[in-house]
Amino acid sequence: MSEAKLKSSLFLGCIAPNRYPGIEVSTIKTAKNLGVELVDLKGAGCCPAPGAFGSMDLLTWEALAARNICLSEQMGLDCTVVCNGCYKSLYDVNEKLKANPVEMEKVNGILKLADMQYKGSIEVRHVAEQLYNDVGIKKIRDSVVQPLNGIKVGIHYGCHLLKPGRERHFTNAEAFGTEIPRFLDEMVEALGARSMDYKDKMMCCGAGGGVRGYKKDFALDMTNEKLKNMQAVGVDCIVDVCPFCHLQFDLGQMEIAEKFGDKYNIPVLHYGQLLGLAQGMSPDELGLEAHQIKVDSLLDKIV
Amino acid sequence: MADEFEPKILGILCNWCTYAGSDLAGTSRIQYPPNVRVIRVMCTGRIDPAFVMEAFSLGADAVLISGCHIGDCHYIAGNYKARRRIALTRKVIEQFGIDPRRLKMTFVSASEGALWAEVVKDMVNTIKKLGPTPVQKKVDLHAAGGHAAAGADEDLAEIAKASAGKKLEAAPVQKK
Amino acid sequence: MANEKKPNRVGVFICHCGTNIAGVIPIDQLREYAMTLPNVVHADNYTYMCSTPGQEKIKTAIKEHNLDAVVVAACSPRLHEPTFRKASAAGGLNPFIFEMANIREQSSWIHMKEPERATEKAKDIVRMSVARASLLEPLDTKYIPVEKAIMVIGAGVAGIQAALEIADSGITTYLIEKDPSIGGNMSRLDKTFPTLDCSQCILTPKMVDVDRHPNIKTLTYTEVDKVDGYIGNFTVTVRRKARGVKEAECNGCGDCAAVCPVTKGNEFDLGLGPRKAIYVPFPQAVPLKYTIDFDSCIKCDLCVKKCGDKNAIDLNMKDELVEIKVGTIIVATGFDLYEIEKKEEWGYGRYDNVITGLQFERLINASGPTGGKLIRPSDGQKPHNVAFVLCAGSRDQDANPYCSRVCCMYSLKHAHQIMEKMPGTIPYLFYMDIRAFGKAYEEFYYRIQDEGAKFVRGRVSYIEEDPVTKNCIVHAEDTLLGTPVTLDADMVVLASAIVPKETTELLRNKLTISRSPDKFLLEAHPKLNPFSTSTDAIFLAGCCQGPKDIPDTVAQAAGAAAAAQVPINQGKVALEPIAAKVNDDLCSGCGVCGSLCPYKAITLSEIGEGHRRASVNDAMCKGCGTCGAACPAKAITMQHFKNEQIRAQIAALFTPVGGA
Amino acid sequence: MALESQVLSLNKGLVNFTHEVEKGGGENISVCYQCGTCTAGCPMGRRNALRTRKIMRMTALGLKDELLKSDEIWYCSTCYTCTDRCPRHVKPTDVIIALRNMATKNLLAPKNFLQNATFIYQTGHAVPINDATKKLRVKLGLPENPPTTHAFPEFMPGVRAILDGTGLMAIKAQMDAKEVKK
Repeated sequence: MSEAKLKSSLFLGCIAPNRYPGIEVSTIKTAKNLGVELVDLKGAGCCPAPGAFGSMDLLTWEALAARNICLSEQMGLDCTVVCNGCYKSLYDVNEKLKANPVEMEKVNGILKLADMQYKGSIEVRHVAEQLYNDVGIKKIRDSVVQPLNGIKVGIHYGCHLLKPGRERHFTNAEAFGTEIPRFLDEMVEALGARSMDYKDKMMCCGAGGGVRGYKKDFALDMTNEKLKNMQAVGVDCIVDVCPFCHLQFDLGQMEIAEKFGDKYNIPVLHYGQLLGLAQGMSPDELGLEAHQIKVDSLLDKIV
Repeated sequence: MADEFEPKILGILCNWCTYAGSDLAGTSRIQYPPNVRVIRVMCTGRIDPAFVMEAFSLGADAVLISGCHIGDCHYIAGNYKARRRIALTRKVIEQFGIDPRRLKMTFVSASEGALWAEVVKDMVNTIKKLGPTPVQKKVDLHAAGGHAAAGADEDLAEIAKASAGKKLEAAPVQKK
Repeated sequence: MANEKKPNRVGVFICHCGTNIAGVIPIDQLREYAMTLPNVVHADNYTYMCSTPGQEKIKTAIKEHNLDAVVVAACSPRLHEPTFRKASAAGGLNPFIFEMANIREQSSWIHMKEPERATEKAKDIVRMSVARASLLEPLDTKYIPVEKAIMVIGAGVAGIQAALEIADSGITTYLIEKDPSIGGNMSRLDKTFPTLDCSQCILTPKMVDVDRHPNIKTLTYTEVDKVDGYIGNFTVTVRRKARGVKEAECNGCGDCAAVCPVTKGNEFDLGLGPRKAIYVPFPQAVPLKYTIDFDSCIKCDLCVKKCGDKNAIDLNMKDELVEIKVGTIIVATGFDLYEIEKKEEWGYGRYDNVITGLQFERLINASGPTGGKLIRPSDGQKPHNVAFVLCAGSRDQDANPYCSRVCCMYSLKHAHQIMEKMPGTIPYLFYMDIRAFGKAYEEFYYRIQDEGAKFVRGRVSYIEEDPVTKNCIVHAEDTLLGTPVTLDADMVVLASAIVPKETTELLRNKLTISRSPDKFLLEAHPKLNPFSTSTDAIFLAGCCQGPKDIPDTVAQAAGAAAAAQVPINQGKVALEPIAAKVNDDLCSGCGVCGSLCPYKAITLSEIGEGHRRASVNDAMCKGCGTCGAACPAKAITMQHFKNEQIRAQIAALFTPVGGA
Repeated sequence: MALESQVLSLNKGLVNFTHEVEKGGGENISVCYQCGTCTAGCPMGRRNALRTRKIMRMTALGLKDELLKSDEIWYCSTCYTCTDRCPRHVKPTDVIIALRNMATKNLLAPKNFLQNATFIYQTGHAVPINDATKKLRVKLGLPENPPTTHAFPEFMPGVRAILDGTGLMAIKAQMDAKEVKK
C-alpha cells in the first residue's frame, strides 16, 4: 500500500451513502490505493441539491452548502465530493462567497443561528478531477492489476462538474472543456477500457433541476435518448462520476422499460467502481450486485 | 445636511494614452465622479516624484498617475520608468505617514474611456474610505522624492533601503 | 534664456460649444470667476470659439488689451490646440504662450448630472491653466528636412492601392510583403460582392502595375525588423528572408517545382491543395519567382541540377538585413480569420465537411485546388445542401465582440455562387441579422432571397457529424417560429470572424502605435482622421485598422496615401519645440539621463579631465521628459513642460488664489 | 360578446421585474439579442414546451405574471448548456432559477420541491437512508449509518436553525395551508 500523502475530507451527499453505498466504498478504497486519504466529514448533510433546492431559495441553498464547507474548514482539510450535484453546490457557493464579501456576510448571518462561521479557507474538489490533476494518469495506470480488456465504455460526464464553464477554474483546463472534455476518457482508457464516442455525448441525463421529481416522463425521455445513443455504438457499460446520474441511468432503465417499453440492460458504474475492478477488487466488494442492472455480462468480458 | 467628504485628487496623465482615453470618456458621455483634476504631460516618464510630493504637501487627498499600457508607450518605455518611480514614491510617502493607497499608477489606453471612468470611480471610493489627507500644512516633502527618482533608475535596492529610513546617497545636488 | 518677462496680461476665452459646455456650466459665472484670477486682464466668451468670429475675438483682444498670454477654455487640446495657437499667432503672440483649459471632455460632458460640481471643476481647470499660462515661454518651431520616400508595409489590396497612388505622384515607394507574392487575401477570393466581378480580374492588373512601376520597389518575402527615427526621417531595417532563389535569375519556369520530391499543404489554398517545397503560392503570383520553404526542403539538390545554367537556386542563402530611409510609413497588414476551431461546438478541425468562408472561396475559385468545383472534403462529392453559419466568432463575447462587417455579404455571395453553379443545391443561411449597409448591398440581399436561398433566423448552437455519411447535423432555433430546428447538411461554411494579422502586434510595438480593445490598430480620430495614428507620419490602410470590405479598404488606402504624401510634398516638417535642454552649470555629468533616453538623443562629452557634460540633439529628442524627471541635479529643462510650469498647476489646484 | 384582444400590451411589462431577476443571479438579460442558441442547444426543449429564448424575452419585457405562473420554468434540468454557449454571456439557467425563487416566494412552486426541504428538515438529507441500504452498507463493511447527520443527529438543530432562519420553512407552511384550503 502506498503511503497517503494527499488528504481531504470526504463529503458523501445523499445518494451515494443512502442508495449506492458501493460508490462510497469504492471511492475510499481506490483513492487509498492511489495515495489519497479521504476522511469522514462528520455531521454533513445534503449539499443541498443545486437544481431542486437552489430553485426554491438561493440563500437557503448557499447557507446549507456553507454549513457543509464549514465542517471541512473546521478539520482544516480541503473537501472532496463524489457527485456532480454536490460539486456544483459546494464549489459554486465556496467560490461565490470567497469572491463576494457582502454575500459572505449575509450567509454568515444565517450560519450564526447554527453557531458556525464560514471563512473561505478551503478548496472543494471532485474526486475525478482530483485523481486526474493531483494523482495523474500514470499513477492511475500503474495501479491497474486487472486491465479491463478493451471493454466499450459509454462515458457520461454529467453537467454540474464542468458547467457553467466560465465559472470553473481547473488545472489542465484544456482537458476540462465543456464541449469536448477528455480527462475522464483518459482516466477510463488508462484502465484498459475503450471510451466510445457516441451521439450527443455531453447531453444531460435528464434528472437534474428537480425535473426527476416534478416531471419524471421528461427526465426519463432524455435518459432514454442517451441510452439509445450509447446502445447504437454498442457500449458494454456506462461510466459516470455522479451518483444522481448513476441512479437515473441504473434505476431509470427499469422505469423506462416500464413506461416506454424500451429495454437496454446496460450496466452502470461510477468511476470509482470501474477503477476498483481494474485494481482487482471483487464486484461484491464494490457493491455492484446491488445495482438494478446486473453487471454479469460486463464481468464476463473482463475476465 | 451632512457634507460627505469629497476628496480632491490630482491626476497626471500622459498625452498619448490616458489623456486621450479620458477625452474618449468625455466624448462617450460616460459619467463619473468629478474629484480628479487633470494635468497633461507628454509621457508619464516626465513625472518627477517631486510633483507628487508637492501635491501631497499642498493637501492633495490622492494622486493618480496614468499612462499607456506596458509595452504601448508612445516613447517606447517611459511608462516602465514611471512605474518604478511611482512604486518607490509610494514607499517614500508611507515614511511620511501617508497611506500608499493615496498614490496609484494605472494604465489606460486611448481607446479605454470606460476603463478610465472605472479607474476614477475606484480611486474616489478608496479615498473616501481612507478619509481626508493627514497632511495639515505644507511640509518639504519633495526634496526626498526627488532623490528617490534619481536613484530609481540606477539601483532599486539602494533606494529601497534608503526609503526604509537609511541615509540616502544620491547624485550630488547643486543648489540653484 | 532665463529672466525673460513672464506673461502678466492673460486673456481667458470661454467657449459655449453650443450647449455642450454652456448647457452644464454657467458661462457668465465662469467668465466672472476668470476675471478674479491673478494676471487675468480680460475674459470673454462665445458660442463657438473655434469659429471664425470666435478666433477673431482672440485676435482683436490681444491687440486691444495688450495681452501677452491666451487661455481658451473649451474642448480638448488634442482637438483644437493647433487652431487656437494659430489664432494667437495671428494676433501677434508667440503661439506657445497659449494654454487650453479642457472643460468639455474633462468636465461638462462627464458630469452632466452634477452641474454645480462640474462648474467648480471648470473653475479649477481654468485657474490651473491661467497659472501655467503665466509661466509659459516663447518657443521657436524648428523644421527638419524630409526623406522623399514612403514605405508601405503589407501588399494586399490596401497596400497595393496606396503604393500605386503614391508612386504615380512621383514619390519612391517601398512596398514590403512578408509572403512570397503580393496580393494578400483578396487574391484568394473568387467573386466580389455585390457586383460579382472576379477578384483576380480586378486585382491582377494592379499587381502587374506594381511590378512594373518605376517608382515602386517591391520587397516580397520581407519583414520589418526594426524601426528607428521619427516623422520625415525613419530608418526601417527590413529582413529579406532567405528565399533560396535569386530573384534576378529566376524566370519562373517552374522546372524546379516539377522535380521537387517534397509535397506540403499550400498555405495560400488554406491547406486544401498541395505545393512543393520550392513553389509559387499561386500561378498569378507577383513577382513570379520561386521560393524555397526551408522548413520542409530536404536539400536533395534536384532543383539545383534542374535549374542548371540559369543558376537561380542557392540552397545556402541567408537572411539579409537592409536599411531603408523613408519619410512616412503606411501600415496595411490586413487580417487573419479567427481560429474558429476554438468554438468547439461547431466542430471545425474535427469534422471534414465544416470549412471556413475563405476555404469556400478557394474551393469555388476556378484557379483553386479543385478548379472551381465545390466538393465535400470528406469524399469529393457534390453537396446537395450547404449550411452557412454567420457571425461565427463575431458578435460573441467569448470570441470577438465586434461585427466583422463582411460576413453577411460574402455569405450571400456564396449562396449565389452555389445556386448559379450547382442548380438544385440549396444554401441555408443561419443568421441573426443581415447587415447589408453598403451601396447596392440590400438590393443584393433581395436578389439572393429571390434566387431561392433559405434564411433561418437563429444562431447555430452546435453541429454533430454523422460518423457514417460525414454529414453535418446543424442545430439551431428558428427564432421566428420559436421552434428548435435541425438541418442535415452535406457541408457547413463558417463565416469566421476577421481578426488583425497575427504579426500586427509585433510590428505595432516597433512602430509605437496604439491598438483598440479589439486588437485592431487605433486611428487618430474615429471620424475625422481614420487613417492616421497617434504617431506622426505613420498611417493605416485596410483591415489592420478594423474589418472592412474592398471598397472601404481601397478608399482608406487612397486616403492614407494622400496623407502620407503631405510631409513629403512640404519637404520639411515642424518639430514641436518641446525638446530637453541641459543647463551646463548644473550638469554634473552623471549620465543618468543618457541611459534613460529611448532615442539616444543625449550624449556625454568630456570637458576636461574627469568632467563630463550631457547635451541633447534637438532633432532626435521627442520631448518625453523621462530624462528631466530623473536628473538628480535638476539640470534638464523640459521646454513647454518645465518643472515650474507643472508645479504652478499643482499649486493653483490646491492653494487657490483669486475667486473672490 | 366582443372577442378577446390578441394584442400584448407592452405597458404590462414591469421594468423593475427585469432588474429583480438580474439581481437574483440572472445577469445581463438586457443584452440578449435573441439568437436562439439557448433554445437550440436545450436537450429538454427537444421534447417539451421549454423555450429558453422565449423566457429570456419575456423576462426582458418584464412579463412577471405570465412567467411566474408558467409551468415551463420548472422543466429545465439546469444542465447549463445554454449558459455555456451564450455569445452574450447571458445566464439563462440562472435566470430560470431566479424566476423559480420568485415563484416559490409567491407560493407557486410545485409541491415536490418543497418536499425536499421537509426531508432535509427531518433528516439532513434530501434522500434519507432506508433499511435495504443500511443492510447493504453493513455487507460492504461500512457503518450502518453514514457519518453524516444520520450517524450524528446532534448536527440537526443547526440544519433546522438554518432552514427556519431563511424563512423557507415558513413558505412551506404557507403552501401546506393553501393546499388544505383547496
